[in-house]
Amino acid sequence: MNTTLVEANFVDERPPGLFRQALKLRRTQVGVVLSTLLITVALIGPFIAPFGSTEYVDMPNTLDVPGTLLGTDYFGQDVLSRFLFGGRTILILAVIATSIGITLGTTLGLTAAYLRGRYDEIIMRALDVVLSFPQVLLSLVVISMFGPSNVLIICTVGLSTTPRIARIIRGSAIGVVERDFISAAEAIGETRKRVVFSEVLPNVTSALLVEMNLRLTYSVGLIASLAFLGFTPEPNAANWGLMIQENRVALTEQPWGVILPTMALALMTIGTGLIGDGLSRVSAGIDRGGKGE
Amino acid sequence: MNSSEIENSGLSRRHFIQGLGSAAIAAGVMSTSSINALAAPFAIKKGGVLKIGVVGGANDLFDANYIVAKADQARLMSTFETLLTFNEKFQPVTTNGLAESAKANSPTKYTIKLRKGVKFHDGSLLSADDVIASFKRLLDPAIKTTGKPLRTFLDPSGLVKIDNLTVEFNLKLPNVDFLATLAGYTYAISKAGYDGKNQIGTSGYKLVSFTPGRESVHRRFNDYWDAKNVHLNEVRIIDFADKTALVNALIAKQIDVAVDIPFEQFKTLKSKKYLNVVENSAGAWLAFCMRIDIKPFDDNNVRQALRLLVDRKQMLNRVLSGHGKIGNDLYGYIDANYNANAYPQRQQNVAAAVALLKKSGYSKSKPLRVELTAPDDTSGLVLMIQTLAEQAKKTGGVVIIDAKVIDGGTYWSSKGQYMNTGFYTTYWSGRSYLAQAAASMDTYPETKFPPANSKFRKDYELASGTINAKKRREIIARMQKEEFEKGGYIIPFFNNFADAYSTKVVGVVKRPAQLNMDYYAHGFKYISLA
Amino acid sequence: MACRECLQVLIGVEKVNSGLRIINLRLNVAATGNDIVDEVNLTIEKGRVLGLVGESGSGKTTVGLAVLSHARRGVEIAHGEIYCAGTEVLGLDADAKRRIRGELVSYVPQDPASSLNPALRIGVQLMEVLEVHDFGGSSEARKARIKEMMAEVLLPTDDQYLERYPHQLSGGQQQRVGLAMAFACRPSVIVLDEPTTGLDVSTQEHVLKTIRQLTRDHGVAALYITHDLAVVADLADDVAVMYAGRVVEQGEVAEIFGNPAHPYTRHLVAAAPDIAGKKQIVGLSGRAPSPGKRPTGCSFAPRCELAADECREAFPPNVRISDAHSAACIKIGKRGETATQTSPTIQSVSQGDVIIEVRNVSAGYSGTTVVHDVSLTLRKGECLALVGESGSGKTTVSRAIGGLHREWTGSILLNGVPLRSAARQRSVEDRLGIQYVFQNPYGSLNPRRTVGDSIARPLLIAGISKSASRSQVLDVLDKVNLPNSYANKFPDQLSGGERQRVAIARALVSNPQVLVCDEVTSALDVLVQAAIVDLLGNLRKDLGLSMLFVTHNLPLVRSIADHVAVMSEGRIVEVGPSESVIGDPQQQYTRNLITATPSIERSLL
Amino acid sequence: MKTSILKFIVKRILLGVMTLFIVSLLIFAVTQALPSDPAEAILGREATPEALAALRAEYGLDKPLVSQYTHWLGGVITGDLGTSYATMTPVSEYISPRVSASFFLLLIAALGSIPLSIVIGANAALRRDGKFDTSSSLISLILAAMPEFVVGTILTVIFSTTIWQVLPAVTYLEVGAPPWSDIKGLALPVLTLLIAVTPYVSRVMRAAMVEVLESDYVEMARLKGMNERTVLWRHAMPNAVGPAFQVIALNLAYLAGGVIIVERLYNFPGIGSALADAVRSRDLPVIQYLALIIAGVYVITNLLADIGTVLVTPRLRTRLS
Repeated sequence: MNTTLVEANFVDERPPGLFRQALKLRRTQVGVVLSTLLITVALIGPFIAPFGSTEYVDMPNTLDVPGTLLGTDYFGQDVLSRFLFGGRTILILAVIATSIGITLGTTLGLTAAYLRGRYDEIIMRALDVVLSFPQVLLSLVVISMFGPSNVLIICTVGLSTTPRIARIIRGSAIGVVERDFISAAEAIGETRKRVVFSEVLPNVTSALLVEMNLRLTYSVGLIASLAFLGFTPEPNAANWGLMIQENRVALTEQPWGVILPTMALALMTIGTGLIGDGLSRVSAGIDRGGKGE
Repeated sequence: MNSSEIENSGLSRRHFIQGLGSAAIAAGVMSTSSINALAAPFAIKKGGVLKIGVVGGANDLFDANYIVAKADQARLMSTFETLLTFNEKFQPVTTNGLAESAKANSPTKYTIKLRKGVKFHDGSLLSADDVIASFKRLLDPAIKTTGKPLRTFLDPSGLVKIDNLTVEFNLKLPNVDFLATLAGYTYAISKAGYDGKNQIGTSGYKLVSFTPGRESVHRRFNDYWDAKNVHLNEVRIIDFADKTALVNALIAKQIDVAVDIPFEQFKTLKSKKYLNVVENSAGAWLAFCMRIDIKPFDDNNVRQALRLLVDRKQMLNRVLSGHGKIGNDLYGYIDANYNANAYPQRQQNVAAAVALLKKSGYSKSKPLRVELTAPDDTSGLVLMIQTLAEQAKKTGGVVIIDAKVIDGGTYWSSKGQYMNTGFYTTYWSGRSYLAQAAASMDTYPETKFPPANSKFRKDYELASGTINAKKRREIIARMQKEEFEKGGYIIPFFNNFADAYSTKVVGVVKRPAQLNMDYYAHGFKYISLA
Repeated sequence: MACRECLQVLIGVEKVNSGLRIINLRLNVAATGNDIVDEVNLTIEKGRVLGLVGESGSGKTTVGLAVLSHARRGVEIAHGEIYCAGTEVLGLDADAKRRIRGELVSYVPQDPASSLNPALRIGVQLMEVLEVHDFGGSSEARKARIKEMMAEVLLPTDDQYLERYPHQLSGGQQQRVGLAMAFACRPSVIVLDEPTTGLDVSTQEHVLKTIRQLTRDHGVAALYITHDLAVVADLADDVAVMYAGRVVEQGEVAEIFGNPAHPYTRHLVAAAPDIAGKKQIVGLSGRAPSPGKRPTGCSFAPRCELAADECREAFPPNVRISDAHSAACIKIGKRGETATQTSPTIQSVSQGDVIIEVRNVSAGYSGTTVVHDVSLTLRKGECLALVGESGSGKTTVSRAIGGLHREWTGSILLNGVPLRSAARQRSVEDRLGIQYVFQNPYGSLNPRRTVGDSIARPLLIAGISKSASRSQVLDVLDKVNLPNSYANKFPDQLSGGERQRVAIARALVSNPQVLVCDEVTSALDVLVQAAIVDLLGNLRKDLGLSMLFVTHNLPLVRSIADHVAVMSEGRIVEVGPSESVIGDPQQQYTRNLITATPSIERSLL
Repeated sequence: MKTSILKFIVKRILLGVMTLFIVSLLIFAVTQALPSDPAEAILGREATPEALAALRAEYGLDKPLVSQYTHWLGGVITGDLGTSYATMTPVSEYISPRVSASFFLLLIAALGSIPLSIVIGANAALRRDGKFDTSSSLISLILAAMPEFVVGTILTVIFSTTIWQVLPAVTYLEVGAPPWSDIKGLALPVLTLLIAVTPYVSRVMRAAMVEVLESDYVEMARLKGMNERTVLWRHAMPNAVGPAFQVIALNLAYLAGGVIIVERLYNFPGIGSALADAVRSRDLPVIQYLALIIAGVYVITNLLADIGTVLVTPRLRTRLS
């Protein structure tokens, strides 16, 4: 037998990463455009706002105020400026909260999947307990205990997100853990930590990405909902979620105060949702065409 | 009572509601003003169910002598009646009251004669014993009522039954405002032996059921003493947790009346042809309290500087969309002696404020940094502290106000920010100058003003015993001067309130009143559904 | 199209009105229009079995499904005609297609476990075929037919059995149900898609027997798709060999195996191990081009040692070799050097020192013992094959040796020193000394790591610097005949054979004394399998490795191992030198196993 | 086989009870940490120390936490849930009508959303990447992206206040009247909940259906000549609903949280608005009980989902025997 293998000249190029593949889908593209747009508004908004975020402009809920584009809000502030200021906080809160949930959830999910048996049972049961409180309820009770603060909102949203992520990650990690390369890693003496984080974790990134997106969407909604129920750390802080609540009463007189942040939140969550949808479609292999032979 | 839940304050959980104060000093002469006893200019249709929506919740309570929120007011008014009521000038009158006549014998002795044949909802007749029992209840410190201010000048032993329908009130301290005090709606008369649970009053509608957080149902009481003015079959007082839902329900015609509508919806509701919107003002006020015994507010320069810092017009606009009157750090707006000294309106004067502060050693490098708190259950106060913090920025860093919103339960508790810290917020309903001075001095010493040995207290005692109106005005002017110059309140404005109701609802008189719907039309009298 | 007539003459149109005829069939990838299969012409007469062989990806299943006028998602039938008992099926409307499926032409799928609906009782699934085609006219007749079919596939006919769910049946039983279902409506044509893959040899033997019986008795034309040449030789009357979407050679079984004409066929035959004789199997490098990447000329040309320029210009025409034999090659008759079967046999290098000793090992899973008191000896430089059917416990033993299975008692000694049970507890030397190569190369490499990273991990753990490990990685890549550039590739860029080479490289990088190979070739095509076996043989020779070769593939044992241990139900039933155990088995179990294994040589006799 | 299913159910119930027990511990611990003294909350800041002490004694607030907990838990089991601090009425009397009202709301929303999700999901999966799939997935994405209070606000503007005045803006239930007495008033709350849940469940349903439709046995069913309807309903659906059950259960539990917002929005007299109210007024006995009920909803729906999954999955069902 001739020794050196001919390097086949038609070796498949490496299939592009999940995100790149997803980017080929129209929905993902639209999602990226929407999210980028809204994130841009949130980040540079404060710099282009014509008024300060809490600056008094004119009589509240007035539509035709000279010098403003969309009039004043419930507290006599410029609606447009409030809107431009309002994305940053909620975005940062949601991102941090989701990150906490992702980190904890992934760690617990992976650990449960890898260790199996009793540990798995204990971890998942404990998470079940947390899961049995709806997110709003949990946040409501905890925040009412300590008073609303950004840190607390981040923590409760993050913690209540944890079991949901852990379940998903555990689900997809269980399939990975069974695969031989995990045994191979164990056989060469990799530490448990390394096996979990550098062997298993990279193989659940698709599920993780999809879930991250979904959870970010929900976190934004949840933080906004808490504001709706009146739980917000700084009243009158420029924040899209709070803005809806604040101006909701005057919806008929100054609709922009509700329409702008609603649209922004919706487009933002639709954007991330579309990305997540694209990712999940690709990761499920749904749009890859047929199974072939 | 504090009727300043400007918006969203449905549950204003102040656990210590003062009796509605008095206004004019109408010592002796009781005119039976007949503004309510008008001959209806419209055809009255009998029967029907009136649904009124009001912000309330599980905290709803039902008591003849205690309220927390608007929902409780509505229910109290629907079931219980007082001896006297207020007319449109906030003078005590017998119209709609249980007293046939009231007489001031001296600043310490008042005689009330009851109407004949007034029946309680259980069919028993009203007698002097019931009045005495009701006031004993108010005077009992173990029972949660609004009777606390009474206790400073009245003892149970001062309640004397003259005959079955006559009661004599012997005060331990002179109080020329006493008849107005009797018109306070929480000083209502319940049947002797009332325990706060069995709601048996004398009104035109008797209670059928009450479910906290949901609704109460009141049915016409046929033996009512003024039965000809009771038209509806039933009144339902329905709770709403959310003001927007309340307004939506009115717009969707699910309820007939929305009590205390948010000003944000004012225009919209006014534009609806099937709705009436009525705005009212009764001298209720929201204020910043500075404790004159706590640093740095023990320094009058600081207090005056902060008063000069406030842009009152802007604050009124921001907080109430302009629905109110500018204040001048003096209470008692409905008192004929309001601003008796005719002080100029305090305007925002940042330069003067900074100059004052400089005297006390505050500057940009050593700024006056203070924490200002408001309870989260009263959004008017929340907006106020934010506005003030924003306005303080005009000093360019000499005054820095940290506006903090505190959970209401904590804020109002005995160890909370209220009354225990240097700089916080409060709200009051309208009452006469002297009544308010008494409340702010002794019952609820929010600012600890006046300081010990101050002439202010002596003047108060003097004025309370002075029947001569002109003389009293002079004394009050002295007191007001003292407060204007050294007091601890910043009173930026007096707030209005508004109701909206279906055009089907007829009989609600538009006149100055301290409670919504013209004192809930004194227990839903006169009201009918077209 | 021009030579339609001549084709028809070639395949004898007049005979096939009752069988299956495929004419000039082409299927495309719907999205790109690239051909998956093209120019497929096949004829199967009534009562005959045609074996369609080829490597995975060659288009066998696509053709098979097209016979039922079905194309999977993303695949479209471009053109062609398929006659089933005289009916052209590709042109039928949707409703007519539905009606012929299961009635005129039926399908037996590869994996019965996943092809039977887990939520439905087998009786229901059998009944519904009859019902939907209105077979028998009455419910009683259908019930009778089901019993009849169950009897024919040698399954119990009682109602209780029919009440069972698929998962309550063994693999062989599931496949019999599949057969019963396929034959239920008495179809004229049947497509069997690797129906015995994944079954043990003894089960396979029974299923094959049933298939043979049914096709002959019912006069069905059967298209039997498989990659296993021995099965074809055993079962089929005719063979068609597919490569990269084309039929490259077809003819009667004896012709194809006795006198393979196409170079590819010759390679296939050369690579297939045979139980009947000790044979040096020969592999072939490279892989078949996938749709869209096929060259203009002969698809096999890039791998063909006979390829000339003309082969690359156009696809070669079908050349008739005999009445029952044709091939698509212009070099027919010319023989390349690689196809010679004269390689030296493996030298027996036994009698070295004992390197691994397994003493009275019993092992199990959560309390259930599956391995009973097994003792084995592996000597230095020796290859010991551990064979047995699925569930025999062979993999459990090998995993225990590799430190991957913890639940065992007894002792395993490496160079006379007892080993701890879990790899993590073992010393670095012990760990490095025994290396494990997994069955499935698709699962044993972390898809998120480059080949180089995967290979380097054991070195890094052992504390070797990154730069030093790099050169060792390249070194072992060289040993497994992979170019250096592969170090930067990810597993999904590699073919199965290449992945398995990487897995072997990863094992070799630790300089092990023992290589435990767990069914390392069972997921691979026969050509690749041969190449891997060849590689392992060379490594053993060059590096003096000892090897435990776990497999269910008896023919392969002859080609690779010095000694063999046969396992059954957790016990070793027979041990000895490969030649003597397979050539002259002493135990009944081994004997049965050997007889059940299909063999090309035996079939051709 | 029957008894083993029974055994499985009993085991699951015991597990659920254990979860609830831990939940109850947690609830108790958390509510103990709420600021402000319940005794003062009831009596007001003017209350004398004697009165406060008397009230604490009456409610057992002066006892050690452990005995407070066991007393509370004992009460929960025997149905004596204590007195609401806010309403001063027995908790059960205050909550019971609200529980039935909310359950009715949830039931209607669930009964609406489950079949709706299944139909949408199945149709989208069947015509994958077709017009229906694309549009339904897009619409569901948009709807799922909006928090309930936004959806509710928009629905109110559209259907009851500003654009068309066809539906009630709030749910008005007379006290004592059954929840179905104001069917029209339930329209918007139910619609809001449907919009909150259906998109997610239908997407999961679609994914499950897609997977099943890609399976060998569905292909096999087609190759057997089964018509599409049989393929969908007999072969695909039973295998798709199993995994979907779990998601449906999770979403029902989510609904239990969603009612907090929806009930406030529509002034619906249910447990959600009671809970928001109780949190604001620090009404510990009510918070504790409601949190336990809502957690119980989760545990029970999960239990049902597990049992449901086992019942529709023969492999699981028979493995038990």
